Amino acid sequence: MPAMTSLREAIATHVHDGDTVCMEGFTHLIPFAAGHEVIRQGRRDLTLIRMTPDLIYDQLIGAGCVARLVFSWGGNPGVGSLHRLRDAVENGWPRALEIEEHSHAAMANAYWAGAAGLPVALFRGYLGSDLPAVNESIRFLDDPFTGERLAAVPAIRPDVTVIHAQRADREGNVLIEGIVGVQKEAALAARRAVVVTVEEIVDDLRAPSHNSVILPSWSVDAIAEAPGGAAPSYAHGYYTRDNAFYTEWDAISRDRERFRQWLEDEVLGAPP
Amino acid sequence: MPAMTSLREAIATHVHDGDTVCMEGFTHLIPFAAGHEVIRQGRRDLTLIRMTPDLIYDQLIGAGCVARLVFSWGGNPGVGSLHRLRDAVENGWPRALEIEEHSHAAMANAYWAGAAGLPVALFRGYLGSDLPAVNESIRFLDDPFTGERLAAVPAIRPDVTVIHAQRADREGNVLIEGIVGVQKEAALAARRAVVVTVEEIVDDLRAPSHNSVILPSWSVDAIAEAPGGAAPSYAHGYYTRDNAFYTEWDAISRDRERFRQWLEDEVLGAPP
Amino acid sequence: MSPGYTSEEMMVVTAARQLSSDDTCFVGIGTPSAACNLARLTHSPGITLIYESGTIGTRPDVLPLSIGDGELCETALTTVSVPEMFQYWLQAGRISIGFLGAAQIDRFANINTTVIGGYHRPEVRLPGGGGAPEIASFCEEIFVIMPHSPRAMVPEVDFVTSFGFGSGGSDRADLGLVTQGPTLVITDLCLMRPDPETKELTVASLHPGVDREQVRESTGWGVAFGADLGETPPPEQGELEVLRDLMERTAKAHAPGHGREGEGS
Amino acid sequence: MSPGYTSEEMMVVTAARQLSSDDTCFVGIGTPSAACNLARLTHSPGITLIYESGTIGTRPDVLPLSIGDGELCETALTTVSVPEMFQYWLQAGRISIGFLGAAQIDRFANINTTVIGGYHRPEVRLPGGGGAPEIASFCEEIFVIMPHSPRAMVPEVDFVTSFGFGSGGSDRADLGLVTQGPTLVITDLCLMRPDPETKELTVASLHPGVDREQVRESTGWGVAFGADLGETPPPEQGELEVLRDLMERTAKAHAPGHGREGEGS
Repeated sequence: MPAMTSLREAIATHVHDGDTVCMEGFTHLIPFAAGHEVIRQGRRDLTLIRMTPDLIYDQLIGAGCVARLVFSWGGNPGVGSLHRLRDAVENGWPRALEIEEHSHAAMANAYWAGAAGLPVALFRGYLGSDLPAVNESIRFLDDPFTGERLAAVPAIRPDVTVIHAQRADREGNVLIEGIVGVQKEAALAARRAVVVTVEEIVDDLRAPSHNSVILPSWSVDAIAEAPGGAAPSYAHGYYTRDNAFYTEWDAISRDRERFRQWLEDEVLGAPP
Repeated sequence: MPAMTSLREAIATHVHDGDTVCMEGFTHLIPFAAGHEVIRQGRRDLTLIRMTPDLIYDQLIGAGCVARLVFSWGGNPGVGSLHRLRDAVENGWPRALEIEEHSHAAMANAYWAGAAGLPVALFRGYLGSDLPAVNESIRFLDDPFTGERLAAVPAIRPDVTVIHAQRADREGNVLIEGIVGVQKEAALAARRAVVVTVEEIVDDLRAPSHNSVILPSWSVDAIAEAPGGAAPSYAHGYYTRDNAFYTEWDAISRDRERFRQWLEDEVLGAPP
Repeated sequence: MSPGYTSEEMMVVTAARQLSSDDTCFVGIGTPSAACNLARLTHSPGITLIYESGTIGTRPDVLPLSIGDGELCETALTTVSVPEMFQYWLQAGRISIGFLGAAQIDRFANINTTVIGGYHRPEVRLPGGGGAPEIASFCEEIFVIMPHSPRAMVPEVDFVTSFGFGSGGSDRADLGLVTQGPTLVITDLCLMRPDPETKELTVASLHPGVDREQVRESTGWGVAFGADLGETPPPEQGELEVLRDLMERTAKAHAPGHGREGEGS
Repeated sequence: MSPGYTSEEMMVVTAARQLSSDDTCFVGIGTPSAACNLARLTHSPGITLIYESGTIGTRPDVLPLSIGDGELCETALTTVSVPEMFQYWLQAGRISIGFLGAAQIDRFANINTTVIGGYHRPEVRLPGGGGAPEIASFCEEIFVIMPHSPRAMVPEVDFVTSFGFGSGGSDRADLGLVTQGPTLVITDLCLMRPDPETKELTVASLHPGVDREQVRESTGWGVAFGADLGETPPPEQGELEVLRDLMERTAKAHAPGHGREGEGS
């Protein structure tokens, strides 16, 4: 049974300086509230893993929390660049950022392998791409039956996974619905802890189907109620994506000073 | 869009002598009606693949349709042996039966690889077991990152997969609910054709969730309405398992003559 | 004098007592299923029961006859696909206790459920491994439940379906396995545990009314008895009542002609 | 004289016309999404649209702004996990058409969306590959949509994110790829197709009002023109109306302050 706790307590207990952390959510259910709490608690030297870094990782990078980023698509969806990510990669501001770059297929398979307790993910991929030349965690091996050359990447096994979900029941079982992304895999791949923020904690999980995507309570370490915790991304059934903020972020993040001010006003100075 | 057709037509069109066929269903939704139609049409020299052969494969083997069986657990669940399978293995009656034997984990992974278009499934398994010594399609290879020794089996890629599902809509989309087994994987692994029998064809699929297990119409080749088509196994939401018949089968199948009579009365002489 | 319970009840109650609310059990049909549900209905209401058909956290009102009864799905927290069950849940090491039966087990707890005799011309063709080879490798501990007989408890199994301790000693760790393997064998005569060093199955306690000679005669190797050999505590009345209620409900539900309706869809 | 449509509309309509009801398309945000939905709303109502967020058979009423808008899920036949999308649907070769954009494309249709300049000290750090490397390998055909400019259409890309035809000829087949690769490049000036032998991108048709010189000036290599060079048919009024309605609905739905409610749960 997970600890039913505050967001502040959940992050303080489970996310430490130097950790490897996955905060996942494929456009949907991105754990913004939890990411902001990591910034407020001043975590440093994190390795962050995420297929699509999105605004939340741009903010963590700009706030100086991140030493290393593992990702496969680093843009502001439908808008353009992640300027804090670019500033870190191109200019080392506010600190140098090491990157490990994959394709989506590689990361999806690596999460899958992590969830499945396999050390490695084997897939068809990276054929003819230059990515294997700049990422030494991409290798190839031959299928022992057909001889086909297959790509191999190590399983993703973060110290901590942080996700946002629609709801949890009072036993700590968690329901994820709609675009479920890689959240279940990211949670099951965690070595040390799984932190889940939810829109609400309820008596009845109201799972729509026998086959709903559910994390059993014993696979989760901490649950914190955080209504609106995925905004400006969205929580299906609760609220929609704040597309205007995604657009606005382009201007905020382009300028270091404006970003710093935003961070001060909206994150550091805001209550969890 | 699949052909919406009769069971007779679906089997005649897609299941040929010498084919490799998967009829899947993990206790639930076993395609008995379709299996009986294969017997009636007198198919021969089939390679049948199925994790748990169950009564349906016992009947196909006893009827002389099968040259080769790939399986991982060949019993009558909760009752005992599959006597027709044993008679074929132990005495070559009504014909010799070649077997390829795996563990559930191996077959589940091999179906998964087949569905994923991978030639091989890599998993942790078969450690210390004698099965690799008697099954040359089990090999081992070393993870290029950690050096861990992993088991490898070829993907399952049948010519034809036959499954039973709760319902299809008039476009040919198929819904599977409850204990979903490996049916989706078996269907997606088929090289040539996917045949689905359903309890009913409906205007509205009534999928309970955005994340329901659904085979899109364009991944299916033929759909035949076959109410009760999973009996004596069950169809969740429609009818329950006929446990008494599973018990009764033990006596029917122990005796070659009694089995032949049963086959005559209940399958060969029965309309599709 | 009859002890007031059957040897099957003795096995079930003994197995149930080994479990706690913290356990996640990979449950097989029959005695393991009875034991796990008895534990759930008595001292371990929080126990998580997982059946290889994909049902997680299931709380059946009656025992299933097959590993994939509708009852298991209807009362489960969620039901996943069979590949997911073997990949995300078993292989990843999330199960604390796996129950296995055996046609044969040997002195080093290797299990045979494949063939009696040679593989290619068997005397008896058994159902085969099913989930067992990987259950034996990836559950933290394995409990084996089986009746005690010299034909079943053999010096060396005809075929290793599921690896226990190999030839004993460090064989298991040498294979790269990090789980404990078969830590407990529950028979109708006694409890056996592997010797901490040699890994040979050793009698840990005798069931009430059973003596050493009976166990010796029923074991196919020169079986050793633990230094602190005790008597297995007999079932208590409360346990027997809950178990018998469960079995009665189960028999009634599965009686021919008694259709338990699937839920409406 | 204005042609009565924009160059963006020309690209979208031209792309839509390449599609049919039998296609299963892996759809990207922006022009590809507009083209695929225009095809669905006009001549190809049966087309299957798949977005990498996991939505299969989606029929959005308005275009999504992100690859994972709730609208995509609400109108989909079903939504699967992202690993399943890449494993069962893309890698297994079930998608007929994949759309890709490009910051750079070269004469052999190799695509760069990673960096301009060197990888380790880039002049411009682009978003990266995302799904593109495997989309390029496993969809039966790839359509590339991008504006035409000499900075974008280069002799050789700075970084091969997604493989097209390598150095041309049989390079693609030699890698073991059985799919056709980029069969069509749609720009604001023309359509380009790979030469059947050399695989060099060759102009197949010029958009209305565009001449060869314009294309030559906008292409970073000495671009060749097909022998049967024609004019790309302009958008028809009916197509433009459906497209403009779609874009208007989309703009309205995504206007700030206009909350589209998620469905009740």
